[in-house]
Amino acid sequence: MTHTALETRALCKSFGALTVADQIDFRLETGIRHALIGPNGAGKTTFVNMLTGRLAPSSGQVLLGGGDVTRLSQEARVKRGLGRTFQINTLFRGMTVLDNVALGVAERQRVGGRPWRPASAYAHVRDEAVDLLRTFGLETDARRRVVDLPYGKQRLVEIAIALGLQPTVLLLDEPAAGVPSLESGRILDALAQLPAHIAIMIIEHDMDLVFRFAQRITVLVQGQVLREGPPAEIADDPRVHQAYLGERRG
Amino acid sequence: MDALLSSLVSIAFHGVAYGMVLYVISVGLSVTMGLMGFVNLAHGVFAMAGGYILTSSLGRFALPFPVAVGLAFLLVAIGSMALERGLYRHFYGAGELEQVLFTIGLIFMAVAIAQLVFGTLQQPVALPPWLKGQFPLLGRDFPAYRVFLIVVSGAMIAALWFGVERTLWGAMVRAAVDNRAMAQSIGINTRQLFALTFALGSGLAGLGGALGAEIIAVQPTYPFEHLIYFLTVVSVGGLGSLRGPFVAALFIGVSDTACKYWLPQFGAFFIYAATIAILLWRPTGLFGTRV
Amino acid sequence: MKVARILTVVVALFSVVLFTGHSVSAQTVKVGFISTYSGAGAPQGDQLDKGFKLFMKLNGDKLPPGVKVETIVRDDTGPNPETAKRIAQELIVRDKVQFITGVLWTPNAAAIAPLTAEAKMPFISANAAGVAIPYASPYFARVSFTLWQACYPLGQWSAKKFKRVYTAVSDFAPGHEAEEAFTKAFKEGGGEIVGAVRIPLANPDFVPYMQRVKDAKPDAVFSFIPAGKQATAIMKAYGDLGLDKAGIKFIGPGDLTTDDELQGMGDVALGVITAHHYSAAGDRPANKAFVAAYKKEYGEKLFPGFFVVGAYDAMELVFHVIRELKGKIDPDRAMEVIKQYKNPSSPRGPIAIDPETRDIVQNEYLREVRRVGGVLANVEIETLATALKDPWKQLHPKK
Amino acid sequence: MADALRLTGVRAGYGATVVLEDITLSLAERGSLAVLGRNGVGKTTLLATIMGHTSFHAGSIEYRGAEIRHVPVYERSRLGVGYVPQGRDIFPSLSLEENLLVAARPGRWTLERVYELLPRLAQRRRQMGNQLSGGEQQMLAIGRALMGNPSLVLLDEPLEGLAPLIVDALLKTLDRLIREDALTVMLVEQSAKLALEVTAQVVVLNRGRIMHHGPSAELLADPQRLTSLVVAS
Amino acid sequence: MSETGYAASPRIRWTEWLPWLAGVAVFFLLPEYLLFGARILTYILFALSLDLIVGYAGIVTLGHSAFFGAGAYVAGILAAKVKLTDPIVLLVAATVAAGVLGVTTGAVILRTRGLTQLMLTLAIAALCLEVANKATPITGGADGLSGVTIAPIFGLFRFDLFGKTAYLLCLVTLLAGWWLVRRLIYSPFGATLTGIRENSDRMHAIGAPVYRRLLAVYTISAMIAGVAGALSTETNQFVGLNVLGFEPSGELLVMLILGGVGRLYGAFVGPVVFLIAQDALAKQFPQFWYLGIGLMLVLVVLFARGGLLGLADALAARVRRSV
Repeated sequence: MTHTALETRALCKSFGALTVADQIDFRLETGIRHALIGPNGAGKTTFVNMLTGRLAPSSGQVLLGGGDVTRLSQEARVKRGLGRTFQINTLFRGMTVLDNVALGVAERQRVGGRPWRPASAYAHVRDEAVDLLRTFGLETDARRRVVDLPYGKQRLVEIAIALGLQPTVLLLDEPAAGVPSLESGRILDALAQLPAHIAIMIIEHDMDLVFRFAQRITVLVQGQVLREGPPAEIADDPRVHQAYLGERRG
Repeated sequence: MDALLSSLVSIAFHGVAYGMVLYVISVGLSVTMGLMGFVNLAHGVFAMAGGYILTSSLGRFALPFPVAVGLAFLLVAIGSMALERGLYRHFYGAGELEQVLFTIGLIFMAVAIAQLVFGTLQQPVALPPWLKGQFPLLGRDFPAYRVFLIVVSGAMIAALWFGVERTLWGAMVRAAVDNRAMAQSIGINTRQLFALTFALGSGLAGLGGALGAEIIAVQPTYPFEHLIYFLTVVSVGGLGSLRGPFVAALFIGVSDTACKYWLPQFGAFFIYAATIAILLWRPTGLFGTRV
Repeated sequence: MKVARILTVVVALFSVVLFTGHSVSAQTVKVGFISTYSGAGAPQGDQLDKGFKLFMKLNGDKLPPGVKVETIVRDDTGPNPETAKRIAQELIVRDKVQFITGVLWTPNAAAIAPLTAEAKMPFISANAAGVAIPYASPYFARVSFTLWQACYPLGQWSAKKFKRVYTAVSDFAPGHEAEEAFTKAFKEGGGEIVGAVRIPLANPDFVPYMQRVKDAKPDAVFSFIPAGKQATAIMKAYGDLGLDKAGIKFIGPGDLTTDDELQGMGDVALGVITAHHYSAAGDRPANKAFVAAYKKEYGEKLFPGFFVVGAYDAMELVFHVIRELKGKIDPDRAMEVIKQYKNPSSPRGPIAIDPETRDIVQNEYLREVRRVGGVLANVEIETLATALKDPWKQLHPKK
Repeated sequence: MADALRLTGVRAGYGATVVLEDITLSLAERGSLAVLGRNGVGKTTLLATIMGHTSFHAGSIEYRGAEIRHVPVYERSRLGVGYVPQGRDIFPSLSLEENLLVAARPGRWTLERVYELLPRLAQRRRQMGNQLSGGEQQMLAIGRALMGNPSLVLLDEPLEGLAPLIVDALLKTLDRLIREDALTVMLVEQSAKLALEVTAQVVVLNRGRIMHHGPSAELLADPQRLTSLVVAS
Repeated sequence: MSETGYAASPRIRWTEWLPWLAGVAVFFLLPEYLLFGARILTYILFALSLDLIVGYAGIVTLGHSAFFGAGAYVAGILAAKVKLTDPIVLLVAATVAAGVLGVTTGAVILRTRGLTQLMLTLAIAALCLEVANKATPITGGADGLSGVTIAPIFGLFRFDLFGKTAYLLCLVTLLAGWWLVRRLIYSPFGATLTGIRENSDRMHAIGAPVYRRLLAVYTISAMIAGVAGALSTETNQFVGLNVLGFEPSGELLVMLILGGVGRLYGAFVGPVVFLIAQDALAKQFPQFWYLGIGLMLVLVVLFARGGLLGLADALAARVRRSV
């Protein structure tokens, strides 16, 4: 029996007269790699922002692990197991790689607000962060500041931070965006190594990556779910082709 | 009843005169902050400079009043352009803290320079005879200069609004405020436009400082003392808007006057409380769209 | 860790700056002069400074042989008692001065006074007029004035001229004193106060207040506003609103129409009636010489106001003590000399120190602003009181 | 004759992020080029780079034989590069007519001609930019680009989200511009077939690199290849 | 730069004891300067509190004097009007009062950003000033609050004319404040503050309660500023209206920037240099003093954004490279 990790029910969002999310029903099963694709302006970013709680939906529900989180803050959702990466690097640029990851780990371990003992005394936080860096081959960069890192590695740090939260659901927003092709192999390797029990939703334009990685695909067009299914079906669906190739209807 | 009516008329009249001056001084700040995202705490320096130019042209050089006002605008605009080229532009990309510190530094320097050049005394405004005395209107006497102030500021504001709302130059400015990158894409040299707009805004501050020298006394600590009023006008009104600061300036002018008239024991308490309340209610100001 | 090196340097600097010495010969008398050189009160402070410097220039060498005077000037940055107290303390402890003088602002002097009591430091106010300050320190003496000295006689005089008066004063201790003194005398004389407003000290625009006065239609408005831009501003408001044309007379202590600010006020000031102890237009020979010396030093167009005279006379008193004691300053002996001080030819006329209260004894003149030789002047039209002691202290003797 | 546009070894992106790598292409005067590829492959970035909105890391951009990589955006516009950006970027606080007028530069295209070409705009000339429908905004964006009398127009998904009728009208316009008006056009379009129909040349991007460069007709005639290039295998 | 975070050693380096050595040395070597020294120490504590929010949490404020003033007035009013004169009790009372003011105003201003936030800090300080100005019976209004007498510390150490007691009290309080701030910035809490300054979006995304953390640090900072205010009251035995003005806030920012923001010891270096320079220059050239500060500020922001300590670091780095 599969278990639904993340679900939306009739999720809508309008800005004035403009509807950017229209009755989106979406299910992300536990342990599944699920890709969200769609042409530009399809509403992917809006959808993700509603999932994470940056944006309040106009109507509809967001359920995380079966519980309604529609009204919860970003922080509360993270505490319930929702992790994410950003399309554009959103790192603590002036801090070290280690601290970037440790900040997240500390929040998860509920020690982020401890004001008295030195941070370095929380060895379990640091060790966990170092372990994470090791999985991504970043251990030698631990003491470097993020801003001094090549872009590809920065993207890895982004993923490492999210993993440090030990999410049950991980939203990866274009993890390979902007990475020079030479370095992108690394990202793919890292994605392949992500723990199997995490439900992963990946928003990605790179179809190679999507078809290599995803077990299911949802196609979003103009704020609506156009199609949902396994990659093989999606690849053959004429409507998807149409959405991408722009064959004229009628 | 009559007394109440008469006091209402007094308050409205003086409040509007004060508000108009505040607006002419502050509107440039609203535009530069909105257009360039620059927290220019030193805006009052331009107003003070305008005031000094007016008082010295009238006093020391005995120039005619209109010429003095024109000079206040022109010299401040030119001076501000030099400052913009020389200093301000280094801070366009910088953080808020840097801009705040830089402009506070400018204020400190301006205060010291004003003290060295003009001394610490308040500068007298030698008004021409036709602006002195009272002006009878509807059976009441109004101070002639304040009537003049309202009329001239009103005309200035109308001209400014016409310029921004109805001319091609205004359309270009609005385009640059709306979307700087796109404005460049259609061939607008935004940097130059900013420099000119900055000069215009500062020039207006100079003009406001000159016209308002009778109401807001010209002396070296001017930029410090009135900073909060200028900032309040801008932040309550909303950045990058023309209408917002106008409403805010009139609101401040009238309510400040009313407080002094009726509740002198409360001082400026009401203004600050109202400012805080408005900013909490609408963080982007009454007519603003962004912070 | 570079912080180390930096801190070392800082500490070194600290020490160097602090150690650079004060090698003072035994015969040098150190006088601390506190005034306001920055901030909103700087114009008045500048006047005080001019009086001080003028005295030093004209009389700085009138000392017994072998005695030298070293003056240490400090800036209290305005009506800023905390700073004033701090720098007075520093003058006493660090600079080891033997006199403190200057001090523009009453709150500042009030903050300094207790300190001088503790340190036994002769403290001569060149301006601060707060009426109760002498009670705070037995080492305090004053050569300036009190507002009661000006406003009480003015109230008595006004009661004979006006029936209804509106009072508008600045909302701080001197303003309250002026209001109280005038009101008391005016009411005793049978007048009616039709309204009273206290105006915040930091106030850019007086028009709303004066409009209120105008709407109340009194015979006169009595006002105390600190001399300087505030007084000029209220005068403007008075003229702009046409109170003069409405037949409302403007009266007050001399702070309203100080001789230096008067030219900036313009013709609205004509006819304003004030009571004060000094006018640059006074025709005493000592004053004429004083004004001439001032103009020679600072420019033909400038007039010395009461600040200048206050500072000048304060230094005169300090030098008098130094001369009497031959440069060997003992606080208690100094106070004895001060209590006996009399100067028949101050620019303001004869002055003396009241040995009881250590406050000034002087004449009060009623003046009217008139145009004299093309410039505005406070013309003394009447001597309201001669050898007047502070009326408040007569009413409130120290128990 | 010099090419209208020639890119050589261009590497560009946003800040440190590299989006385009080693882009080399050329476009003849009066030529037309479709830029295809899936989402996020760098099509928009390519146009933005030509316009000067991105961080340029390496390579060169020649416009009519002159290097313009250091020329500021507004100068490129004045040199004759017109831009219809993806989000249309109409100025919301300007009226429709002002939106056109701020871009005006002397030449054959005038307010009258634009209104003649796009009569719908003439009817709405007094509306503010933010009161226009999507289709109107799109037409306005094109009209605005024309007002600058460009010799090269960069069109980024000009048909996106438009009703079929309007698409037809716009396509006709586009066609006319390319054939009659001596314009050089670079067109990014989601609808590959539409784009290929109206252009002479095509490049297909993938992950910021050029995968394919050739005549449009050829690719249009080979649907299989088109699908493999543009969708996925 | 003092490096913090999960890999940083929190051990106090020997160099960090130097300021305290200097502080003690001054007490014995420069007895005439103790009042001045007390003032410097007070300002260091005040600057430290500002550094916590400006340097570490990245909140720009123009109204920090509100808390200094609150502490100063509460201590002063209790001493002058309520006759509660024990200096330690007053310090505690001031801390609590400033903390309450900090948490209530922080709850409001931390919901906003940018210019609005800047404006709110300014308006709140202006409001406090206006209240103090108008509540003449309690605060003394524009005349200042006089009649403040402070009892000897523990009934033993009288506040003397030379400021010996005041100096030591300031030194010990500063030591406590420094210890507290140092612990804070080395703790996980401190690391999250830096995180919020660097990227508050990301802090939200890792599940950190950003607003609560900011409110916490804002309140702590307010409390420390309040202590500094109370120290100033106890040293001066007087409270003037100007403690709440815009100028102390502005000057404090100048001191902090001059020393170096977000580096703990910037708050030490800045006030020392600034106040000594002020003391030396303002005496010699009172009229030029403002010009000097203004110029210094512009130059620091233009050329030395790390302040004096940053400059020293850069110099040291260059020297090391050339060797």
